[in-house]
Amino acid sequence: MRRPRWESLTGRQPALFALILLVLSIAINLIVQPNMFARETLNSNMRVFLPLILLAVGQAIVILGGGIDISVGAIASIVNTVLATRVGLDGSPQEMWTYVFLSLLIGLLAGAINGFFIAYLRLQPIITTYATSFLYAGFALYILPNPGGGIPATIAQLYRSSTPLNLPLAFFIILIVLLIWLYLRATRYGRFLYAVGGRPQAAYETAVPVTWVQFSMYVISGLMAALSGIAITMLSGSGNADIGGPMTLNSITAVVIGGNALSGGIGGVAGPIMGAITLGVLQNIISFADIDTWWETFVRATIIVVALAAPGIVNLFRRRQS
Amino acid sequence: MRRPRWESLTGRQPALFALILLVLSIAINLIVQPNMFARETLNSNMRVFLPLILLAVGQAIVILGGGIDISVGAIASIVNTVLATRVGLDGSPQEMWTYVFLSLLIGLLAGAINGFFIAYLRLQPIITTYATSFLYAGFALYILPNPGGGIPATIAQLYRSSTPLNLPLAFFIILIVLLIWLYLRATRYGRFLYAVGGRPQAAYETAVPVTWVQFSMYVISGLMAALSGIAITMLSGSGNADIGGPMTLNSITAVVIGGNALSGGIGGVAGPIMGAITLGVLQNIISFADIDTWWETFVRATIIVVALAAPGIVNLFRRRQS
Amino acid sequence: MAESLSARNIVKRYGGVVALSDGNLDVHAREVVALIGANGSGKSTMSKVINGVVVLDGGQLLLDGQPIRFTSPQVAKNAGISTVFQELSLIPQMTVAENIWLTREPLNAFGVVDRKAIKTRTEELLALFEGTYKTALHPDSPIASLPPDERQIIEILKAMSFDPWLIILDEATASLDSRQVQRLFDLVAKWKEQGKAIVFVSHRMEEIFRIADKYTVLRNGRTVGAGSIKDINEQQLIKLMIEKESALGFLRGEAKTEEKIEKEVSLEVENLTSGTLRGVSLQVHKGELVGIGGLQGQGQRHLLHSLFGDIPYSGTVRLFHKDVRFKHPHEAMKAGVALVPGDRAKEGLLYIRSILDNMLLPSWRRYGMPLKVSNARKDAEQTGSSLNLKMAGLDAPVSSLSGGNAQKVVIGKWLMRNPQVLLLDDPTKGVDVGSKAEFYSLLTRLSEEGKTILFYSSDDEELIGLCDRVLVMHDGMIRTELSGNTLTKENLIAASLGAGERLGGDA
Amino acid sequence: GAPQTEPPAATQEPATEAPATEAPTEMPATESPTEAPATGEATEAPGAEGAPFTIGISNPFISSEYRTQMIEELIAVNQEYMDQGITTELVIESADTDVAGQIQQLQNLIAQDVDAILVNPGDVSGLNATLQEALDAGIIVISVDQELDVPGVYNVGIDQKEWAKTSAQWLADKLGGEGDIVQIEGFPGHPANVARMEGVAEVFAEYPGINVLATDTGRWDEATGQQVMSNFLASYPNLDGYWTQDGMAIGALQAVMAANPAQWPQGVGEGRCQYLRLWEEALTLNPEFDSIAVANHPGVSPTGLRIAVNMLQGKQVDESKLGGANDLSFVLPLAAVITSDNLDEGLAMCEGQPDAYLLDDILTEEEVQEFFVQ
Ligand SMILES: Nc1ncnc2c1ncn2[C@@H]1O[C@H](COP(=O)(O)OP(=O)(O)OP(=O)(O)O)[C@@H](O)[C@H]1O
Ligand SMILES: Nc1ncnc2c1ncn2[C@@H]1O[C@H](COP(=O)(O)OP(=O)(O)OP(=O)(O)O)[C@@H](O)[C@H]1O
Ligand SMILES: [Mg+2]
Ligand SMILES: [Mg+2]
Repeated sequence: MRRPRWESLTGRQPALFALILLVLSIAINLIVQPNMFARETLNSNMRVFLPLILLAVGQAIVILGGGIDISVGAIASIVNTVLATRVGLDGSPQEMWTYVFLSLLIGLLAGAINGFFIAYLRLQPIITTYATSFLYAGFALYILPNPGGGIPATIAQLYRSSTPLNLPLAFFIILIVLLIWLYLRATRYGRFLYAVGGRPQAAYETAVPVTWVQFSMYVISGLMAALSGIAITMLSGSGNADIGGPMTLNSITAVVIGGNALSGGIGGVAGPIMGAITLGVLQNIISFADIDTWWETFVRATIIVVALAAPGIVNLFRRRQS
Repeated sequence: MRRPRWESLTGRQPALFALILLVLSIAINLIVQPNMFARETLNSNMRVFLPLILLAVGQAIVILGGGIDISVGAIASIVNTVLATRVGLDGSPQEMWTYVFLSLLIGLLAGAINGFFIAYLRLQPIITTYATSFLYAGFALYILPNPGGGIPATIAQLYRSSTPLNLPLAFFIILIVLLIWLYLRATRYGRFLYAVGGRPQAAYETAVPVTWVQFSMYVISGLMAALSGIAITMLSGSGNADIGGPMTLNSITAVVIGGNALSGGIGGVAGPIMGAITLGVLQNIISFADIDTWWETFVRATIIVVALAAPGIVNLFRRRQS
Repeated sequence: MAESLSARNIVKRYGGVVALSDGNLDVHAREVVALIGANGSGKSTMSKVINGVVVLDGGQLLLDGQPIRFTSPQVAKNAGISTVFQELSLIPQMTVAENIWLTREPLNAFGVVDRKAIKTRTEELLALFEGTYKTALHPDSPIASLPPDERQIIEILKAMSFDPWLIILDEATASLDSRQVQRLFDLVAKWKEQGKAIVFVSHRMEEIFRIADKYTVLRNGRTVGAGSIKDINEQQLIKLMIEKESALGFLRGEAKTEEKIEKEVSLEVENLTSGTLRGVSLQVHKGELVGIGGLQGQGQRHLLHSLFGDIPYSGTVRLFHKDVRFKHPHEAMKAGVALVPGDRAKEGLLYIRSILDNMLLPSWRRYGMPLKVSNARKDAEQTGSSLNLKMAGLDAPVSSLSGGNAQKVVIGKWLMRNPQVLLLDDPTKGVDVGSKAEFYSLLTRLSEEGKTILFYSSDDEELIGLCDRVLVMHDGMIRTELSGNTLTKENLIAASLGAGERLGGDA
Repeated sequence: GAPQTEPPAATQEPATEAPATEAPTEMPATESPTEAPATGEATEAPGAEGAPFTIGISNPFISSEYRTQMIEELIAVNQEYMDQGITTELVIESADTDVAGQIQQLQNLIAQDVDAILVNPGDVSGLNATLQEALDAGIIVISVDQELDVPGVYNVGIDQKEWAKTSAQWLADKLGGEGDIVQIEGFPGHPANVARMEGVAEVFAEYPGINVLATDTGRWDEATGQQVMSNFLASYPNLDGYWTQDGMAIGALQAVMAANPAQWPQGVGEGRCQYLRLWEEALTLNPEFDSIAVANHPGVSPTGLRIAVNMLQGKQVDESKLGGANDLSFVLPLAAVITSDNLDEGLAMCEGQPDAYLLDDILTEEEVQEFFVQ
């Protein structure tokens, strides 16, 4: 009816900006690394990006629901250390699958602990998960004080080099996650999630099971963190109690670049996935553009600043004009 | 008129819980370290706590005004590297004071950049300062790529061992900061700060200069971060571009333990100061209680969880009862 | 002090929505101008243009005939204009005194706020409404702890404390009961004497005719009429406000017949007691529309929220002859009970989500798994139009709606559940006359379909015009029941003040 | 891991002529003032008979195999002394913390009246003033693993630059001074990384035929190292070699094994059992592959503990044996240099050790005596 204005475009498709950014960064990457879409390169990139993507999906759901989860990286670390110590470099595939299952349980439990504190005891999400991140990181360190251990090379290889239909394995995993999300969003649960993130008090007044939705979203985030931990273990083939830590802030960055509002209730999951890929591609660009090590930090910072601030600045200009 | 209930006590005196926690932790510290109040011990503790205290004060003011500042640690780092490289180990006291003055200007400028983006361009505080923290940290690294440099030992000594009136120098600095805050709070500016933190739209409609207040609080926070950077340079006597980074999250923790609401408009500065001291004392307790290395991380995490969660849990029980 | 303010051909757009296309308003000292119009016609926008909260996109403001630009609220404040905002401009975390004097705190020599002076002056202001609020209202009370009517009073006192020459009252009476309204009108009379000008926004015709000297009517962002109130009557005013004269006749409902009484009892309450309620008993029949009246805060909302499972209570509640005790609104909803909350600013709405999302939130269950969104959309459209909802589209966020239209979304989302028992907690606050009429006919239709409706309103006219019976509450108890020809304005006021027993004789 | 009281072997010594023998003569003059606290200590605490001594440890970073092995070995070596009644239980301050936190650690050690402090500094100069206070309090301070510039503080460690040069030299030789290589470094700006990269640059500067195509940081992280190497392999399929350090070497080799390019680059490894085992596995994939593993061994710390105990017992340090930037450093020989020649020996040393075990060497009491005036 009316011509679509930028405002309504970004308002209804918050992921639009993420898409533009992604396309842009892929274009630049193609310049510095022309063989980027070769099967091998694509696969080696995607398998590296996948752990962050999975983490960002969980983070996106929590943020959508009006929370935040600072402990995701630590949960991934626990899973990594458990797999690396219990399966071991010469474990059997069967053992591996048993412990993959256990890992999911661990993620579930860790998420449930967060959810319990936040949803039932009504503690502040940022503080609570910041605190539990210490606990979880400590626990990972307790399981595996020193980097080491590992999973059987054959299984790591499975993750590293499977390319069904000539596409990276990671594509299929992302696709499955996305489909589950699209289904979830189209259910009542999805609507409740947006409602709780929009305004929990109002949702509560409308008899949305707020406590339960909040609890469940931390469980989902724990589960995604566990998946991320499994992916990173497959990638590195070994254990390191610190492996997940640095990924937490990146996951939040990915979600924000992906167009979700940190205050909750706005956004989705496709945007954050694109955000996570963008972050990875940026890393590639920096690495291939042969930027001097000292400038790297700077360039990286500037790119992140721009990526984070750009939607706000675009909005601003729009506002000024109208 | 009515008997004071816990609710109204903590509501009006949000720092009450911080006070209880502080007294408790000091009591425990006294058990494990009986000479804690000896002049030397007190001084050596307070001078270590001071940088975090100053950072927490700035953070508290921003959080009161409804914002958050993730870049404070990086600002402190810039100041540290500037002092360490420009003054140098054999600089003159006069040079030192010149650069202390310059440091304050740097803090002011960094805060003003944050404030400009947030207040005038209306970007999200958490994202903006997270992004500028990269820039500032990169800048600090640019000034001083390798740890080193320093300030004249005599000046460091001044900070480290001055005990006027037999009290640690830090006491007087804290006192001055507190007095300035108490004055500020009693002025119109103080009211504006609480109003902007409480409901910016309403404040705007009431003709409170919202933009200006928001801008100014980031400037204050930048200034406090610069003071913190000066203090930590005096403490360590040398430069390290990474010195401030880990302090940012601690400053937020201190503010929350201090009873301020992360959503803004509630709290003060005395609570966060107590919160920062509590964090330091906890560190002492853990180190004197002779806890096994591996358990230390765990114990530390648990104590922080409890400290952070306790007010919420108390509230919860109160709510259940009523 | 200025003598007059004029707004000429004001244009104001919010993104793609044109809130004002040709707004005109003239107001002079010593007069009350009623600014009227349907929900979303641009009244609040006009107020915000005049007080500098929004910057106009076209047109001109004239102060004493001189063009003036209001670029911020500060500028307008300095020009002596102050406002009672429809959505209030109070900071919940701050106290009554702090809120009232914000930006004008008396300072001592050191620039320190003089707390004693503030307190005394606040007490003086509070005295103006003495007796109409609970005794706990005190200069040091935090705003967050106050009920809506007391907040509204503070907002009024705050606007007044600027000592402006022009006061804009944007639906300042919507949350007030009749006694509080009377106090406000006494003040307005005094302001007029002092040479102040007043812009009065209200949807209550009776109030407009009581205090206004002039009127200005907005329709779809355009001023379509202005003049002296003496020269116009209610019907003419309404005709100016709304394009179609739908259901207007219903406005003053004719006396109800007593035929419904024979129907079965659907809701029975015995000796319900909670914090504020001191033993409430009542019976409502199927297909009956029962009103609850009384002054603010006599336990009406407590009663409704207790029935909805929101507040714990003792006593018995029987629904369709079965004892129930809802522990959570969820259970009440399952049993076919719906509550339309009143304080829309606080409860009810997800401002950043779409109108569609908001309307359907309680009803998604009906639309399967995965949800059949197109069906839901159709139903929402239907409910929206039955409530006369003025919106850019179902996907627009609720934050883009005018106050009254947002309230319609609150009502609509509960009606969409098709409840058997409908509890209404002062639902028409700020809803315009035309929409009210549609809403009333909707309620009547529902009750004719056999729904049980319990309807609390702070608007006495509404209770009298619409309800079969009115239960008047005072101090946590039902003091009086009015129906048939005892249901008159005089009786309602008398009963509200606690003069229950003498009633029979009065009629 | 089982504490290693019997050092693996003295056989690794040939690899390094300790670069410790410069300017031995001028030292005494400048050293005498700083000697004072140590002697003061000796007289206050009545020498060897003043035992048992209490020794404190300050360590600001815990989650690395190096640090864990270090702490375990410290406890084990201290146990020997405890059994002889020379020392008491160690006072260990070990936690992840920042500069202020380590200052607090040190202050707490001072407050607990320890006789000596072994510090693994998290900052090259941020602790100076606090360490000076410790010296002033008559405490013997020894910095391990990181050379400090505080008169009176002795340093114990290997020469990081020399350590890096050893493997860079090997790579240059292996490639015959000719070829395309890439470098994966640790944290840019970290003193150890800076020293190492300087050494590497010095070596390669002598070989104009060696062409460094790119340098990236692997942040001393195995997974990052792997990713960086994967990227390099994708864009430079004809690499001749790579230089890297520590745990990143494992990631890099894994990346090579995964990519399995037509021509494998020769690469630098690390002296850790996991690497040696991976190397062995890599040889099954491509027997042409060659590598070198030089350990940066945690055993320097327990050696430092032995030095501290000797000092506490009143023995005089033979200043002429000291080296480093300020001639205040006990420069220890590299623990193990494993090449294809002695890979079997290396694997034998790893027998029964966990993957994380770093090839190690703790000087014996007798070897330590070499540093003291006889
Ligand atoms: N809760 C909802 N109620 C009504 N419409 C919705 C709701 N959620 C999404 N939509 C509609 O669906 C479309 C896409 O929504 P949205 O922006 O959430 O995409 P998305 O699939 O979540 O994207 P992604 O997953 O990135 O970010 C929009 O037109 C939006 O209006
Ligand atoms: N912030 C906003 N963003 C977008 N549209 C808005 C905004 N505020 C108001 N509008 C639109 O402007 C129009 C006029 O709104 P306004 O609030 O002035 O109406 P009103 O006459 O005060 O109605 P009510 O009687 O319901 O309070 C409405 O169509 C409304 O949807
Ligand atoms: Mg989206
Ligand atoms: Mg309005």
